[in-house]
Amino acid sequence: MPDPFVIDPGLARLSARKFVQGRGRYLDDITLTGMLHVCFVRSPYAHAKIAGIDTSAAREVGGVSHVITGRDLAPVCRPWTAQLTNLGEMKTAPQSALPVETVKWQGEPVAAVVASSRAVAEDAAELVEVDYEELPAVVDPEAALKPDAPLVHPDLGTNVAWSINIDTGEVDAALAGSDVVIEKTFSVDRQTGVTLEPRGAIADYDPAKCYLTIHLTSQVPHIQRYIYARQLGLNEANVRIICPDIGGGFGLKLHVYSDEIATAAISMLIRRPVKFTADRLESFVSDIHARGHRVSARIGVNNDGKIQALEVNDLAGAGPFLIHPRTSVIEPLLVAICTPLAYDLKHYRAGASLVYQNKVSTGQYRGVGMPVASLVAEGLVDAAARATGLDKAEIRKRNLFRDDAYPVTGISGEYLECLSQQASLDKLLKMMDYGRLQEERDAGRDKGIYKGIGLATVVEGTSPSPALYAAGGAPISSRDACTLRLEAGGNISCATGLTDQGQGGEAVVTQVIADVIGIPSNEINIVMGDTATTPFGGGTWASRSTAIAGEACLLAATEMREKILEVAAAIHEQPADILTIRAGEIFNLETNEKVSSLAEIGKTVHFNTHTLPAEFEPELIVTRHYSQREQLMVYANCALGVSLEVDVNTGLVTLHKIWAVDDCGRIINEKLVVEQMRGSIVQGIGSSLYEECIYDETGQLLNGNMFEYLLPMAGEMPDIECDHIETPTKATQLGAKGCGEAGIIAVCGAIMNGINDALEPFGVEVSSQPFTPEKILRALGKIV
Amino acid sequence: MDKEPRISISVTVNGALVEAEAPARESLADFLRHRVGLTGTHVGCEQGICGACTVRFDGRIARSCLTLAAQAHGHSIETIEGVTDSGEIADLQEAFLRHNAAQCGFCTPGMLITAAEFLNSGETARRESIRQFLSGNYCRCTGYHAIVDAIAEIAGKKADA
Amino acid sequence: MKPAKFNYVRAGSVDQVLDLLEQPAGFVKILAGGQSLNPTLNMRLSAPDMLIDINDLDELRGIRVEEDRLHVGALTRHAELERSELVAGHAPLLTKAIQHVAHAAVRNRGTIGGNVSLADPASELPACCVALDASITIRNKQGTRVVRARDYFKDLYETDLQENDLMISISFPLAGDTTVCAFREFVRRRGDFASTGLVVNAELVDGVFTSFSPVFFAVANTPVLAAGVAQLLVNRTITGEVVEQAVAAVDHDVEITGDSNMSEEMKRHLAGHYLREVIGELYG
Amino acid sequence: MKVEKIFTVQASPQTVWDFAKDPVRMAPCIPGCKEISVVDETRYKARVAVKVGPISAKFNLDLEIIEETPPVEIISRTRGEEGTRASILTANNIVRLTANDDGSTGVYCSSESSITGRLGKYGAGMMMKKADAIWEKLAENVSRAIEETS
Repeated sequence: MPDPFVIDPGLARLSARKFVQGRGRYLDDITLTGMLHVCFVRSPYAHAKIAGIDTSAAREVGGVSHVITGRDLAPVCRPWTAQLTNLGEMKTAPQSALPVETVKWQGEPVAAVVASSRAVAEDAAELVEVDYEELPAVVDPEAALKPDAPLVHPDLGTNVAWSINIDTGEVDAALAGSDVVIEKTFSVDRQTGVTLEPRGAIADYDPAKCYLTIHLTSQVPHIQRYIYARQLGLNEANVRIICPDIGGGFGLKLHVYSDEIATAAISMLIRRPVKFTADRLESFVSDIHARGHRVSARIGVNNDGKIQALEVNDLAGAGPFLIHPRTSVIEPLLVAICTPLAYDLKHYRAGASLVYQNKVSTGQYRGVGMPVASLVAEGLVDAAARATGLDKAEIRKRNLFRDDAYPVTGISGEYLECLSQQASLDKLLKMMDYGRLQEERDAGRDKGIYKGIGLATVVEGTSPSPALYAAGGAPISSRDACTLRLEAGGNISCATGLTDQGQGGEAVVTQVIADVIGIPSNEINIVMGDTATTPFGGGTWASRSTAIAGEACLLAATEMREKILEVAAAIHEQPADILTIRAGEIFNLETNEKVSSLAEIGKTVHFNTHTLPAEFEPELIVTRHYSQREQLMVYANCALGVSLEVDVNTGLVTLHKIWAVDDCGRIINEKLVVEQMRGSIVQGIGSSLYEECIYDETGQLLNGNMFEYLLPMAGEMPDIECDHIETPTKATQLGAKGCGEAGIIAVCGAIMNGINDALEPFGVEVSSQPFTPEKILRALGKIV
Repeated sequence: MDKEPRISISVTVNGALVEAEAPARESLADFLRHRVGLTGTHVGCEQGICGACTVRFDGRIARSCLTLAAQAHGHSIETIEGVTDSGEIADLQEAFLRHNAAQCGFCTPGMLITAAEFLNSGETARRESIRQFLSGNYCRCTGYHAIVDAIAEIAGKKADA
Repeated sequence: MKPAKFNYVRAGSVDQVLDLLEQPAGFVKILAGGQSLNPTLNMRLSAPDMLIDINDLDELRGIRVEEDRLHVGALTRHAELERSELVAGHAPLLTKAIQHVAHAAVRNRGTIGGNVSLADPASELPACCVALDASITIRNKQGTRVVRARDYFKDLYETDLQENDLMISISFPLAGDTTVCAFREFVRRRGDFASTGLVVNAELVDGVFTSFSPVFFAVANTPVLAAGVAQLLVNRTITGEVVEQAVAAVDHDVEITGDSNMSEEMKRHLAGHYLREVIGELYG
Repeated sequence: MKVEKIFTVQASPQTVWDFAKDPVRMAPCIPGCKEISVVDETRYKARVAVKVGPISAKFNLDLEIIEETPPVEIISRTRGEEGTRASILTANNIVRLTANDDGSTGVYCSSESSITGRLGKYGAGMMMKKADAIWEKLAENVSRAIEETS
């Protein structure tokens, strides 16, 4: 390992060059010879029995090759059941690629038309006559719990999929002994991820070789290959998953989707390459949704601002199936675990329940439960500040763990190894010029200008260990891998299990390898996203790329460096421990003379082995795996501040500026970290102010299109200033923690707090996300 | 209507004449992507909202998902491939790279073509006016900040020149 | 999301369009900018048998002043209106409003005729036409007629246009030295369709409104000229009390209905708020 | 969405009842109705086209009479698919007739309807606004038709 360990921080993301030239290659850009197009017929009902399907008219349409129903696919694709045995009892039901008996959400694929073009397939799909017998739908989570509620899965005998209770300390006594107890309810509406590129799959089954190649918009190719092979009855080695460039993932592209696996099964059935690309209307009713929580909570606080006890109860909706293979329970689980995570307190109780509904399944979307946990915690802390008359920054300082307290075990059992919450908050307040903002806010109030300052201090779980999923039996790899090969020309080929949906993982691993080996970054090529050419790895999820795959690359590069020096030592008959590599050339550290170069090593090893000592057969290929097993997750932290203004006549919120200080451990590439922060903050602004999946009482999604589902646009977004504190994790040599989710976790609570700060002169508050103008005007009593 | 109505289209794409026959219902976006093979124009919503399919139509930006291929007959279309090859937006592309303004890259071609129109519009390059002009081009990955930085840098250079 | 099949005709003359409209081959739609029509085609909410593309008809284009009116061809694109000095000088309300219509790429293609033909109740330009007392020239095989915008908007997406009609142009009275105007709309994001809006064109002579045309939009099935409000403000000294009377009169003038974007109560609240603001802005 | 209409027809309840039960006379009164056919005593089929701005939809409707008390009340259910089969309309309707002292009939109609599928998303708002107008027009047409023939 070179000393000091410096990783070129200014390195531009080499792979982005193709994107600015329009040379990215996304799924829908790929056309295979003989390829047909699949269009799914989707259920217009949230819950209905399929009494019959008449495909005869659709089959008559010119250009249509097949019309396929659930009965056709059943022999090809086995149903799957999502289950984690390590998180308590889950009541769960099998899901099929295409259902045979009942549809359970509006948008569920019911039949597939295969045709010469998407347009023709759509023509024919309109002619598929499905005879539905409508069943009562379970829509609202509270209604799902009623004794007479219809059941989403009658076989399970209940709509409750899972629940958990945590009870530490003496919550009742601590609340009773608190100077102030505040009770609040929060609601967080359902939203969805809206990757700009819709999901899709191109499946190509070769019956001669029993070999299935699938181009898939997925963040996790190796995991998908295992599941696809299992469900389709193939050997894993006979399935190849290729993830091309992916137009945004955010967790949405982690899951097994029935339309995608149906596409693979259809290719096996009809023995032709087939393409399915979801259109935007399909995305809204088939991509996972997230959030959808109702939380009631209590906080007990003393007059000195010290939090005595916290209690939360979360009710969340799962949709009709726990999403495979991760299940939908992680959202409410993380609400229960993470709500108190940032704060030093002794008494905590949490309950969380997940119920089935006839709506799109919920699943892991950026932040997973933590934005909800943080909204609740930060809302309660601000309420406690109001009740005790303390400043909102001060009350946090009094309750956050001290920076020298680590390692500590948080109240919900999490091992927190090394965070910098106090230092981050201090840095944030300086960046914001907190005092000046307060003065401006106070001065504005007299003139009818209602500014607000919102703070949030959060802890972000990143880089999970196998204990989270795999221990529960799910085929989810927490490992990642790096294979390095020295080529004859002296450059390095790297293959990794990581995938890149835009985060810049490719640049990060390039930097690590370049730095460790001592080779210019433009002499390294990275291959990822193809199960046939990359070593088994978990892919991209839960802010793990840099921490896990980065560490695997570091380990592989370290060994590769040693091997190269061993060869150099053998050729030039010098001891390896006095040699080093700088910019692709090998130097003697004592004489500072150039001894050799990677080009010479490559040429010697691959062509001129006759020049090497007789017994010496060097292997200049290295594979190293790494999995984080020390902690359930590697925790990072972030302090975030918002300055905003509420127009009390229109209810519109204008965001003036956002500041964030995060600690994601060692920073490899600051530009990537900053834009990850900003991107996740803007997605959080979407959650806060705009995004909601609006359903009617029959389970119809009313705003499932780009006109009516509002996303953040450039015009309303503020400038976002980011800074960092670097506290490397001791779990790895690299010292990096995840950084992609802190923004979305922190900003939702900060915006709510900022709005409530602005509304303070009126003595009203909002706690139902998204914080729409209409909700704000109702809180103000301007409309009733 | 049993038979697919088709129409002959003669259109200049990135300076070269393209003559093709396409279904009357085919959008310009699908025509460019799947008939001409220029896949740098992306389709994100087919509703005219996301801006990923933005191209130049007779020199001005337009949504190719809300334009029929038939409407382009006799007109001039420029795509990201064209403005890349001509070098016209090279400085903007480099600025996007420097500022890490492209993440997944799906919005990037539409964003760049829109940004180029902003730079040609003569509007003052305040951050707010850049942001307003970019409204109508969704980016789901960046926080828009780096994109604004990149455009502001080039606008500043143009103003100085 | 691909359109259903349709026949496509690229029209070479207005007469050809009128002929085609006389002998309809099923459900026929005129394609101008396509910025509203094409999304509905893509979503198959609309499946016409034939599209008549009028984009080549240069005679429908152009902005000119003639006989004391500003004439705007139906095929004039929003971006042309936005940049037109004639429009800025003679119908400043249009210049103000047009910047709020969608985004640059849409304004480059969308046309005033297409917009006013569709008559979306949340759209800005129809409201401006009513406020400015525009006249709409419509032609069919039988002849040409001119309809006042104030009589043209009939109901939700229903206008005076019949199936065999083609909109030719829209004309506006010229603004004078005393003309003042204001624009307000509620959008959560710039460029979105309004959820409540108000445009006003007025004459302010020596501190007195000699005319005042407030048109609310996105609150009812059509843009609504609030005549009662106008009456309260014209030729009066504007006091706080008068303003509140005017605000109270909105309810009487406009039958506000809620929609999927916004409740009736909030629309009513905003309508009043914007009227107060606009009077303040114009009256100074 | 629920639409309610109350109107008066200058004819006796029996006259109104007979009119309402006669598909041949009712059809022209329903805006956009292309055809009504009788399946049996309680079931009818209708083809109705609705145009709202950019949207055009053709519904194939099944109307079933659930309960009737001549000449006072009809409770019916409408269910149908949009012509392209991507959307489904359902409506529960009540029509109630009351005899007025002056010999005219007070008619109360209510219809609770929903649209699912593609129109239920982007187009529902527009279609629902249109529903009110359709009922208004229907009421007007029925009154006029009865009064002209009686």
